[in-house]
Amino acid sequence: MSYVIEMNSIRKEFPGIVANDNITLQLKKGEIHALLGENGAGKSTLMNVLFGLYQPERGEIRVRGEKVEITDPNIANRLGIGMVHQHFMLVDKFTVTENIVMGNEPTKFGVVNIKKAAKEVEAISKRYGLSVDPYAKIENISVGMQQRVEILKTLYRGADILIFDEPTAVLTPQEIQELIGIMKTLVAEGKSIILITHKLKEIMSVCDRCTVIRRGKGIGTVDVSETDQDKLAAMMVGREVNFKVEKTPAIPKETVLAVSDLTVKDSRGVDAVKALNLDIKAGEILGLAGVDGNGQSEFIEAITGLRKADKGSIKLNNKELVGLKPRKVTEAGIGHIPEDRHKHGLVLDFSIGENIVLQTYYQQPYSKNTVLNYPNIFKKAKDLIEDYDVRTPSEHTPARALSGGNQQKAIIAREVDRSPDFLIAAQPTRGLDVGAIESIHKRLISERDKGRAVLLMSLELDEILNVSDRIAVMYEGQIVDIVDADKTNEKELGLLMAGGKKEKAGEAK
Amino acid sequence: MDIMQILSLVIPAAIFAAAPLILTALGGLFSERAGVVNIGLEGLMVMGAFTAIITTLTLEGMGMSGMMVIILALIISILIGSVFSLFHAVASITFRADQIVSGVALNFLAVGLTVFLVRLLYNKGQTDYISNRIYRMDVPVLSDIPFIGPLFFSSAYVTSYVAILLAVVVYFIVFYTPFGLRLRSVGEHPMAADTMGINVNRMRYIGVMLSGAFAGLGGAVFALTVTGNFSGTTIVGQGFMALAALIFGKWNPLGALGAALFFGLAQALSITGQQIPLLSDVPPVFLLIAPYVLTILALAGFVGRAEGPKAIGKPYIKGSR
Amino acid sequence: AETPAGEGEDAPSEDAVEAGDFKVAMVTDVGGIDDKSFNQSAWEGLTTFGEEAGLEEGTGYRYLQSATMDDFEPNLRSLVREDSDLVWGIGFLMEDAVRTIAEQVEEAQIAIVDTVVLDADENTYDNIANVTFKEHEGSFLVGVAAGLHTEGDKVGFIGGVESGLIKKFENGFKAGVKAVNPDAEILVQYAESFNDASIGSQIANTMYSQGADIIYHAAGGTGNGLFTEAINRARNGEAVWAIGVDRDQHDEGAYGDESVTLTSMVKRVDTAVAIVSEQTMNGEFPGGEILEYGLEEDAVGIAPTTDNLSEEALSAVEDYKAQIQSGDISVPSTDDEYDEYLEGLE
Amino acid sequence: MAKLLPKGRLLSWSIPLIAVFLGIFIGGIIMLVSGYNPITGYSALIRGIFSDSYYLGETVRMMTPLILAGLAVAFAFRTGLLNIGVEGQLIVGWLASVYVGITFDLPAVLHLPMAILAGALAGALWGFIPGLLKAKFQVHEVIVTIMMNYIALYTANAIIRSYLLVPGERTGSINQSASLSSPLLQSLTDYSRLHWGFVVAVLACVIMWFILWRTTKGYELRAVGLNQHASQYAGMNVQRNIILSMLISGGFAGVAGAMEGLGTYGYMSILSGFSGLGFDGIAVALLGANTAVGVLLASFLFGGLKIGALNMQSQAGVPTELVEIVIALIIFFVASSYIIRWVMNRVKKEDI
Ligand SMILES: Nc1ncnc2c1ncn2[C@@H]1O[C@H](COP(=O)(O)OP(=O)(O)OP(=O)(O)O)[C@@H](O)[C@H]1O
Ligand SMILES: Nc1ncnc2c1ncn2[C@@H]1O[C@H](COP(=O)(O)OP(=O)(O)OP(=O)(O)O)[C@@H](O)[C@H]1O
Ligand SMILES: [Mg+2]
Ligand SMILES: [Mg+2]
Repeated sequence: MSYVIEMNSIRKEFPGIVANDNITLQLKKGEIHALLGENGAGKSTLMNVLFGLYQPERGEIRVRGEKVEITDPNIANRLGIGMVHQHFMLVDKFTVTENIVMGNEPTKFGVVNIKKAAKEVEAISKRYGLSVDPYAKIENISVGMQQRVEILKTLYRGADILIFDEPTAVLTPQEIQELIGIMKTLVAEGKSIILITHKLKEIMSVCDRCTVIRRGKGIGTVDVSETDQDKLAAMMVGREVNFKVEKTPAIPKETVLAVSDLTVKDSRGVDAVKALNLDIKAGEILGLAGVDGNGQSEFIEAITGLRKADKGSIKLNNKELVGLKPRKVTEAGIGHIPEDRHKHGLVLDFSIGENIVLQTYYQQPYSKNTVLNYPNIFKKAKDLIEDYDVRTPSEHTPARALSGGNQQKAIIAREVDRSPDFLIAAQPTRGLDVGAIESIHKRLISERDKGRAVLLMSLELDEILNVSDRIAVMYEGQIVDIVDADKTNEKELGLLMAGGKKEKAGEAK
Repeated sequence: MDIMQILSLVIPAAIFAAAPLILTALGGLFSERAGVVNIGLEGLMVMGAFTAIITTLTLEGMGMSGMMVIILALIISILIGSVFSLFHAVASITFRADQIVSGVALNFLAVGLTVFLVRLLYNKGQTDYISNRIYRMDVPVLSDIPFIGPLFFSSAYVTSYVAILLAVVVYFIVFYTPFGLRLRSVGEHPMAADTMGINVNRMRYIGVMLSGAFAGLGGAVFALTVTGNFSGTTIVGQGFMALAALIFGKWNPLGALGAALFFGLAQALSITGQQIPLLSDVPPVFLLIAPYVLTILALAGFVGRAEGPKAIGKPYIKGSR
Repeated sequence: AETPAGEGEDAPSEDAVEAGDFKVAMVTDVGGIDDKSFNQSAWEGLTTFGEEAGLEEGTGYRYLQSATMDDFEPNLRSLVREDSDLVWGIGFLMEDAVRTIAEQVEEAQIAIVDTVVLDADENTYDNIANVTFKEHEGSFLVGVAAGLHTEGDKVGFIGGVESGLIKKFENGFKAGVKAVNPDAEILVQYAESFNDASIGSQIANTMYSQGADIIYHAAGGTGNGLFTEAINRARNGEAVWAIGVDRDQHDEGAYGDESVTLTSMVKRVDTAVAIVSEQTMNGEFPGGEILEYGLEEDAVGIAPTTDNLSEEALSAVEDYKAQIQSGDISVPSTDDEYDEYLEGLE
Repeated sequence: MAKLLPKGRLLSWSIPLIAVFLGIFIGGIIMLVSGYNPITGYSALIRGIFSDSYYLGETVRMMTPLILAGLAVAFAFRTGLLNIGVEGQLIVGWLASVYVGITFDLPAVLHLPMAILAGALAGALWGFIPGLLKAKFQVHEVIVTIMMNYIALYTANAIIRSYLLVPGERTGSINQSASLSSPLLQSLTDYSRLHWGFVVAVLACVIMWFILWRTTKGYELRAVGLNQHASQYAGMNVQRNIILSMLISGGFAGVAGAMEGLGTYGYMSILSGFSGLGFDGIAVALLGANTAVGVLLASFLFGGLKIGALNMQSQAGVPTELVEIVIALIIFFVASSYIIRWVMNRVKKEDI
């Protein structure tokens, strides 16, 4: 057997969820092996098991044929396994060399021999074409450069099995090209690579084989040479049950939200939204599709006033929103079901009742002369709990005690009940069970039918396809194409999302 | 008084007053660089002062005297300081207690426990005076250098030099040795350190225990040079000042050294200043509060922003981010 | 309770308490009974009295220590409530607490050291005995010793916190120095603290560096710094001296076989405490009186250890002591009196 | 799911109780090891709290500043801030209230509220600085408040010494019209120093409860304390709420100082060091789970321990420091609730 890694029937549970259920992955020496799956499918978990950060409940791992117990990243290191984490594990204030050698430093008279270390780093970086400045501080170098440091960390420790967790998600196209080159050099040097990515094009261009997992279960492994992007996309998003949401054709009316030339920077100061234009009309649901990290979140934050827009304009019913504080934006008529319900959507330790008035607590009848009127608040909460079928013992229960789906329903109740002209639903069904998903979809459609404009941002293709009327695909901070939901399919969308038809989209505009 | 006389009064006094602060701030540095806030420095100093005095008295009772007594007292204070700091370490690292609250508890405990023990051992609220103390001396040769000699090397406490030397040593350890690199990595990004095979909690335990050792030494030096006995009021606020010196010095050993010297200078000036023509017009209270006001200004970024270790104050829980 | 023979027998007056039943107690300042200062001295006095009267420690005579100022009143009161026949408040800081209790519990018998408790109309209370000392007289004597011993004609005085009480020490001392050495310069500085030894040592350092060779302190724990500094200098061969306060502080100045303590101004709180306790037991509680203990009563004076004093100084001290006792010299206690006194010298 | 709530409640009540029990238990062991009889010691302590009206009066008097200091810490905590500066805020509040009490001569209905308000304002001002620095420059409030404590101590002493000093190392006494002391309360409690400040403290509990739980501001403050991101999402001004929280917290601390100045003492002494009330406030707030009722109960515990300790000293000979050790241990165990929870979960699992 020429497998360097065999993960057999791995099972990993987290409280309330089986992240990996009987997954098998086999890595051949000298290959680049893709690991593909939707968000939350269990890819990172599987790799963390391999790297010793998590212990599996069941299953065995063999490295170069030998059965091993990887209980610690140290053991993984010793076995020659290195991991480039999706979220970089770098100390900002340290230099490149310090980050690379830390925990394994060459010394001279008890002192870290930085010169020697830097020389080694340089030697390795030359050998694999990973040029870095060994003395530069991490906080001063680009993301692409930081990633090289991550790779160098593993190589410095003599890893010959490398795991890359979504390495391209944070890179510019040029950087991606460089990374692809690096990976090719690495395998040429005899290393083996597992690559996690959502971008099919990348898989097609560098990978030898691809293992697909879905909802914690292994779907299968295919040779890349014997498949194509369409087939991979189908494997990834395919569902046993395919709920078709019932809805009548949309009757779009006047434009509610008009975005023009919008540019927004992300937290690192890089343009995440680039001169974006988009119109959304009353009575339609516009789906915003795209791979995670293509600027969708920043776009929505800019609309809602949570993030400063750099350039451009956002008009709601002809009223300029750019420059307004979040409260003013809300009052202007925007409802926002936020992407991260725990971070933004709820104060988990507040009761459901208190969360229901998070946007309106300062208004009558919930308060008068700054004194809260709890009877009114809880009465409202009770009504909404009923209307929106939020399953909770009572309106006094803390939000924390509710299941994710019911938390989400409470947020939707709050946002929709204010009858905003424009409703943003960002990943409204993430992590929810089928029943909850269905009710939320129905709610969105009924809002549309009431003549509201709805923006649905989702990473899940069938959600986008089933619920939206038009679909805008976002790629690298721009809308690459807008298609009618009933005239497209998963395959086409998957390609668009991977930037596959960027050129064509550009022509269409 | 001429300027030379003023300097020869103020500078040795400043260095002298700074020594316990320097030592304790260095201790705080180990702990905070490892990511554990240490408000308990005060309590650790109390422990050190207590131990030094008790040890000295006990050894004197056994008929010992001389250098040996002092060295033993210092060593035992260091040991007890680091053992006592385990209280903070266990609470904030293993039990994931709020590090600030745990430090506050440590301070309460130190004062309560030491005074309680003094009562138990001696049946009174404060100890007797020790007779083997650390005394001043002239540094041979160096004290004869004109100008520099009288300012820095005549009739000085050896502990002051030890403190300054240790600041340099700690600087070297923290920034140039593998241990230092790992210590800092744990305080900056414990998850990264973990993936590099560094045992985060072990490093943090070491950091906290070193803080106990150094603060214990700081308290001991204070007791053996300044007070000569121990009571509940021997250490009042020096630990907090050391913490301030640490932050003012931007978590850098040499910075902390400078800050502590600055505090010492401010204190010396506030006392000697009453005899200096120009300063005697300044109400002493302004000199008294100067260190605290300046620290706040420094923190607010007017003297350059002080940014602590990134992961400070957060317990490390494997796998969470 | 058993009454040891020979004691407490002599002619008790009518309302005198039988010795065995007499209960006396004191409340210490935050310093406690081992503060090497007036609390300790007071406790020694109480112990002497208690032992002589055949009382049992803990029941017959006892003390309560205050952890903070907050405790003065509860401590005093709990002693009053336990029907102690005499309750001592040690230190002028207890003035308010003593006044409050005296107003509330008329039958209480309270004595306070170092201050006079007056009501709104400036009258004393009948149930408070005010025990004060003529510290200026004792300070005068150590001033004489200092004035004669100084070689550079420069001496120093370190005060704890500036107040009328400590001013008595300062002015008496200065007057004594001037009496024998009119040219001498006297440096004065207040530490504004009674328990900061490091400030004490820095002030002493400054004074010695300016040429003062003898420093007298009335600064409690802060004064410990004076001894630290003096020993440090003496060990390096400098001829410097410290003068102690309240008790014989010879030991505080000890290094090797010698001591930097020139002499000390002792204030016999113990004597006063014993006298007043005795009186009270005999039914003669001096309530409402302002007792001033001075040289006359041997309640202030120089310490018994005189190893470091010259013959000349000793005889001068004796000489001045006699003059003060006879009233030939009136020792100044306030700044104004001192100024007058200086004019008188010229 | 319905069962989840009571269980959570139970846990939040049981942890302080377990912590108190453990603290007292270990305190007992320490007594035993040191040669004291814990039963005698603790019973003297309990007698020193309950055995007559005087002790109860003193306990309640002791509680007064503890409640307010505890409220100050708790209030800041609710907004995610740790106010170690209660000590300094208390000192300036004490000074300001005494100053007003001495300087003005007004009818009591005006004078007393004015003096208390002066204390509150001074404390609020002292809290404002760290709040502002936290909100605008992200300066850690802990270190700033520590520094502010020293500044308060030295400045207050200097002000007293320069402008307000009378013999006895203190300011003059306040005018009767600004005094909280009460002959009635004193005579009811056999001349304890109990004063009307207790009513103020209880009122402050109600105010804290009202602000936090009944007003829109309190709603915002709590939201900001629990989840800044969600608060921002909901259009609240996070920075302003942080400053406001420190203002109010400092105000409570200032009133605590006013209680000392207008009630217990009637003047302010030159302070040789910190009162320790600020740190006690942390303990009180922590044990009281940052609720008004909790603070009240915790103040009773700590106030009782402190007053009872005096009796424990005089009757059982146990040094009062034992109580400090017990308090430190209680804080330790409350802070380490993770381990208590863990043990409890273990025990629960084994039950199943
Ligand atoms: N430490 C954890 N505790 C609890 N649940 C977890 C933990 N880590 C992951 N999960 C859950 O396990 C499931 C699988 O997550 P995993 O991170 O492996 O997904 P993924 O395939 O890497 O997704 P993505 O494409 O977003 O990276 C998710 O539902 C996630 O919520
Ligand atoms: N301890 C945890 N408890 C609950 N959920 C968790 C935990 N750790 C991670 N998750 C959730 O699991 C999902 C994936 O987790 P994971 O750490 O694998 O993310 P990732 O793949 O590294 O990053 P991303 O979420 O950006 O794709 C995320 O939604 C995350 O919020
Ligand atoms: Mg991901
Ligand atoms: Mg992942």
